[in-house]
Amino acid sequence: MAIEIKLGERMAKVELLAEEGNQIKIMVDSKEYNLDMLQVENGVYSVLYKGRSYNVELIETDSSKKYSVNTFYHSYDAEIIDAETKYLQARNSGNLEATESTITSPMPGKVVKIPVELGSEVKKGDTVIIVSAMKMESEYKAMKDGIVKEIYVHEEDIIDGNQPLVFID
Amino acid sequence: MAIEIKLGERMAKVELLAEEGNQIKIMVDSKEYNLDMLQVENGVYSVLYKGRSYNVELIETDSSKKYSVNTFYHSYDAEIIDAETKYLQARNSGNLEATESTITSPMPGKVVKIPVELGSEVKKGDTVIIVSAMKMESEYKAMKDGIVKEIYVHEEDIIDGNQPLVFID
Amino acid sequence: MIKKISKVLVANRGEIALRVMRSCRELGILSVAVYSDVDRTSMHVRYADQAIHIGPATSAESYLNIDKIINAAKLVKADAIHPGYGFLSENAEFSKRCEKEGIIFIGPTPEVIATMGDKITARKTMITSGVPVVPGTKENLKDESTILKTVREIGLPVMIKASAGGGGKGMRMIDKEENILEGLRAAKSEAMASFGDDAVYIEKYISSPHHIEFQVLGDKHGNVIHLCERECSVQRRHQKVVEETPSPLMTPELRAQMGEHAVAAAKAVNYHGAGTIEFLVDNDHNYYFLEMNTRLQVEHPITERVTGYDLVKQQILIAEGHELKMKQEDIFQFGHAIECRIYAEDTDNNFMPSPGVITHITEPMGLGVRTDGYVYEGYEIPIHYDPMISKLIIWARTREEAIERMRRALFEYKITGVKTSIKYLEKIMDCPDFRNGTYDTHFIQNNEDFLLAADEAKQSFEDLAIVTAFINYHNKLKSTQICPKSSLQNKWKEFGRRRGMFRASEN
Amino acid sequence: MIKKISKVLVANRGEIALRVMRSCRELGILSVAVYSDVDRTSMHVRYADQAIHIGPATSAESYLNIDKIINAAKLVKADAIHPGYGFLSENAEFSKRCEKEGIIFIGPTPEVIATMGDKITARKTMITSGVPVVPGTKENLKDESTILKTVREIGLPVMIKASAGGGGKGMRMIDKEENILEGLRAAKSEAMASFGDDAVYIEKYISSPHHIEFQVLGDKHGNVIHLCERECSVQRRHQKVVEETPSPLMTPELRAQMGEHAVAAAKAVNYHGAGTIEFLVDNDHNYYFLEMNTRLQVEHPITERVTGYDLVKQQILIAEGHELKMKQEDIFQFGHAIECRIYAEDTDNNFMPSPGVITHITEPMGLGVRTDGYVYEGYEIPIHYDPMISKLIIWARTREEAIERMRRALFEYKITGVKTSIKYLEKIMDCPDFRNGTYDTHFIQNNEDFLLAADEAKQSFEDLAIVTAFINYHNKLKSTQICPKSSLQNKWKEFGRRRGMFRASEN
Repeated sequence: MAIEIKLGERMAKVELLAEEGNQIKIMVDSKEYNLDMLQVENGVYSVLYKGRSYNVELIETDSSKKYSVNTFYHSYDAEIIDAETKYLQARNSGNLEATESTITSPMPGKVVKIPVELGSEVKKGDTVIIVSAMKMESEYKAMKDGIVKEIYVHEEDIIDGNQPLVFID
Repeated sequence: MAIEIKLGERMAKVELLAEEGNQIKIMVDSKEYNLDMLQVENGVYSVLYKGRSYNVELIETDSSKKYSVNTFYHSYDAEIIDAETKYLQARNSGNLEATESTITSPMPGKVVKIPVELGSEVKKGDTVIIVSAMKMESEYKAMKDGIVKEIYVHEEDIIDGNQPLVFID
Repeated sequence: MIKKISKVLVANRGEIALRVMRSCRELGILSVAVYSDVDRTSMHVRYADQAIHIGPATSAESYLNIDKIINAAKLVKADAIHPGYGFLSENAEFSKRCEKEGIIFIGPTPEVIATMGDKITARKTMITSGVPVVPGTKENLKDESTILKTVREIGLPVMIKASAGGGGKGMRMIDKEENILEGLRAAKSEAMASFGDDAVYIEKYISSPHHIEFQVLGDKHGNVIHLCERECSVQRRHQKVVEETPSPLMTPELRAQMGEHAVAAAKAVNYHGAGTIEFLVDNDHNYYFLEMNTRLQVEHPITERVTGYDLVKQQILIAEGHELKMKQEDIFQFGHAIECRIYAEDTDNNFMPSPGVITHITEPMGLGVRTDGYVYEGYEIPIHYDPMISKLIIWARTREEAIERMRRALFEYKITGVKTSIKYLEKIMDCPDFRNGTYDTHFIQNNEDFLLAADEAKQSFEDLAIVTAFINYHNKLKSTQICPKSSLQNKWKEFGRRRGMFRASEN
Repeated sequence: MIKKISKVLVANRGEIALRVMRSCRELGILSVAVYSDVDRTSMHVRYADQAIHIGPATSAESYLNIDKIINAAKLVKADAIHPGYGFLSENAEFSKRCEKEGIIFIGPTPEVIATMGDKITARKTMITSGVPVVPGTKENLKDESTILKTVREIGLPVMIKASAGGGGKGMRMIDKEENILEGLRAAKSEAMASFGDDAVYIEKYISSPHHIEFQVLGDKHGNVIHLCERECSVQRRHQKVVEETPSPLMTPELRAQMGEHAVAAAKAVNYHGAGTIEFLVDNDHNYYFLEMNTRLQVEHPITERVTGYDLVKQQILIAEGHELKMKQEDIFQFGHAIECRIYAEDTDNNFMPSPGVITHITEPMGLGVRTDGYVYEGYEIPIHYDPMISKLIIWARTREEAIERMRRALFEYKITGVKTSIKYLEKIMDCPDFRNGTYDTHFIQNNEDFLLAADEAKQSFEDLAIVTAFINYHNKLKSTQICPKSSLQNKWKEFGRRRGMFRASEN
């Protein structure tokens, strides 16, 4: 089994060469590793490599193919790039435009204020929505000039992270 | 839904009268309770009853119908008595004999010594097997006079709790 | 006269509610939790002897609603209310209402809260009592020529501050003569917009200021003592991040002097209960009264750790009418204590709050480690309240050992599911200015590059992260082949067994 | 000459391995775990910087195997070995082997271990050094008339003990003249059967004995100090259950006197490292040397808590060749500390061990609470080793407050999946003899009825237990209707969501 994993900007090719119990032999790009690897708690792995002991924690985000990975002191975002993902990527290529058009908040929270209306004309940098979480308010701004075409939420709504809030075109 | 639950020596009849979210109305024998009841962690329930706050922990033992239940300071053994259980009980009634014949250990451990052999004649109170767990050895004795008919394990074997070890008849 | 308290309603949530309930339990006092819609699963509800629902998530309709809390207290026949910190803890009206209803408010009288809550009145009271204050005006200034005169008397740089203010609003620093009037007008109009009150006052601006506060305890018989200082200069946007005691700046003489003034400040208002006198201190050991907090502070555990006194128990005993059992000369600091506040926030992304479900938590243990938290595995941190998850309080014989122990404890502290400030706090512990104890309230701003620097070792752990993600995905794919036969089975047992099999026989 | 240690192999497992690694980490020293087949998932493997597999579960083939441990140390180039307690910690041969291989053994020399390990030699050494010992013989007695004469000199009652013994084997109490010879013969034959050595000695039998021990620290430069006492009289079958310091029996004069003798005892063998001198003390404050433990004790944390010294760090500094930095006059006890040992055992069922999978754990937190444990949720406690799960160490200003805090912490401490001694420990805290501090080593036996009494309140919680079992079963039945659509989903997310749904919309 060989797949690609995207870690930040890096795209790594990973191939499992052998697996016996918790002993695995695995290739990451051109480097081969022999590891003793075991899930010891929910989402927590204990890894022994050349006698060194590492703890790695995994959190699934959004989908089952995206992880937030914590090693000792570092956090990484990893994404499994399998055939399905590639297909979706291909279909969405050139879709940067779409990303710029949709305003989202990376964290869950509560919509405090929407200072624009359907049909409002906005300039890049104008605040289009204000979200509050844990006593802190964040303003989200238009990433381009345009017209407010959709407002998916209402003031006082509780929202999820990464949920589309406002669409500008 | 009404079922019987055995708690120690007590057999209680339980009927769920109403359920809405975490608010439940339930009858235990002749007493009716209105409870706010919620599983907050794996096997841990928070219960509010007349404004009082209780924490109850459940551990499933052996089967999905037997629980060890911990309240503040107390431990109980509870068993769900449904149709299947009743059928099995009926089939096994008068099977006290069987219980006396089969030697088991209530805890997992390691078989240290089996001082009897197949065919040995034993008297009630004779040690037939010695099991060690956590640096402590326990001797299990014959509960009646008889002949050793089966020995299910070997010395040095790792055993589970409640597993049949020796059969005497 | 002693009035024994037998049941305390804790009008708060989160770690402080638990912390108060712990002391109640040790004193044999029953505790009552109140909770909003989103807090049914919160640990304080589980820990309390009783729990009363008081309304929706929005604080104004629950934790800040005086009527609802009083009603809850009457319902359960609580004879006292502990307000914790935040929420209604410094609300004079609430204290008054408790008085009226015959419920003991574990805190000062409404009059004291009102006096100390208004900055100008507090300043006046301190000046009258001989407690040094930052040079400046006591009253709202209107006439612009008077203002220019006053500023010249005090000497630039100065701060203009809103009387009713807080959080940096209605505040201006002026270091040039030509900016005085412009700054004043801006401050007044901001104060009016933010607080509906344009009263401002002028203060000397202290450069390299240290934020040092003194813990005081006063009983209802006129006895007041202090329990030494807390150094709170590690602040980000006026929020304390790390606190320690003793302060690296302190000398025994300065402590004695400031302590006397802290006691005088409390005595000036006949203070009873636990309170904190905040001072600004400059590098030359000049110190000035800043404000008084008429409640327990978030950082009170470091004082508990070095002095050994349980401050919540002291609050309760005082509220019951007991005299303080200890005298000033009994108080000393044994060793050194540091507190780190753990927030659910993304320190790499402008400290954005990070609510969510706690998927896994491992708390640090061992000698000199105290954790005061309230989250547990599977708990969802709500979006409506403070992002503080817990406080990590470390003690050691020396400051140097305390820093090493804090680093060790932060290393052990694992929280996943939400982003936390743990790594950022580790950076603070590594920062030379902090290690040397040569820092003031500009510490975070002065060390921003160091604290937010990307770690060079990051790259070397990339492959480890990649492999782990791969194996997790790989095992998930394998397990989807088999539909679980019986979801009636104990999940943990299954987990244990699965792991056992994986080790023993999977190949 | 100082020899800096940079990597320590910890030849142990469980909580003590973690405890040692914590201090290593604070000192900037790398730590190496060794583990047997069943300990791959053990926390000490996860905590260490390096981990080496050393063999099967059976201790003799792993943790007790000197060759394997030495090989592991050489493989990772560890410059020191910390033995913890138990296993090889008091094995003179192991200490000697380390010496030979050029690895620092963090503990005393082989000669000291040998001297103190043999009870008769230890007694002789103490008598020579003027340390009081229990009146009795030093040597193996053969001639029966000599024995009768000796017994009459000492006076009945007396104890006959096996020189090589332990655990109560080869031990007889004699309180009647006519039983002397019979008892002696029985003891000798039992000693021969158990230890292959029938050497015995005779001791005065102390009634109402207190087991009180002194912590000592000695450096390689001849300095020895003591860190006061630990009261360890709460014992069950010669196993300590609860320890505290200061001892309720102690007076400052007695402490000074016993402390001097403890230091003299250590100096008699040129002791270096951390060690413990155990004494028997009667109600009239007569005290007698019992034995010396040439290692860290399980209960060392209570001494750390009241004196503030990290004993493992002191061991390491001494092993590196440093002189002790503190003098006897620097040592004092601040407040009161109590330790409870939490075992995986069924206290209602003859204290049978209870290995198994930990399904859930909530550790106590807050002021004055320290937990030293090693288990975590999902961890399976193996059947092969000690049943101790953790130690709960409580501190407070006074003994009374420490007991209340211990009760509170035991209440908070929730471990499910295995049976534990927590409830039994709560009973001990409630027992009048313990609360009054009027107990000796017969405490548990004298209070058996109180400690094992069924609680009358048990019945009133029956319905609660029944309802919870019902609801759990009911919800399981409901959930089996739906086969999980995607086991790819994060289980915790699912759990959170399920709970949310259950709250919000299930009806």
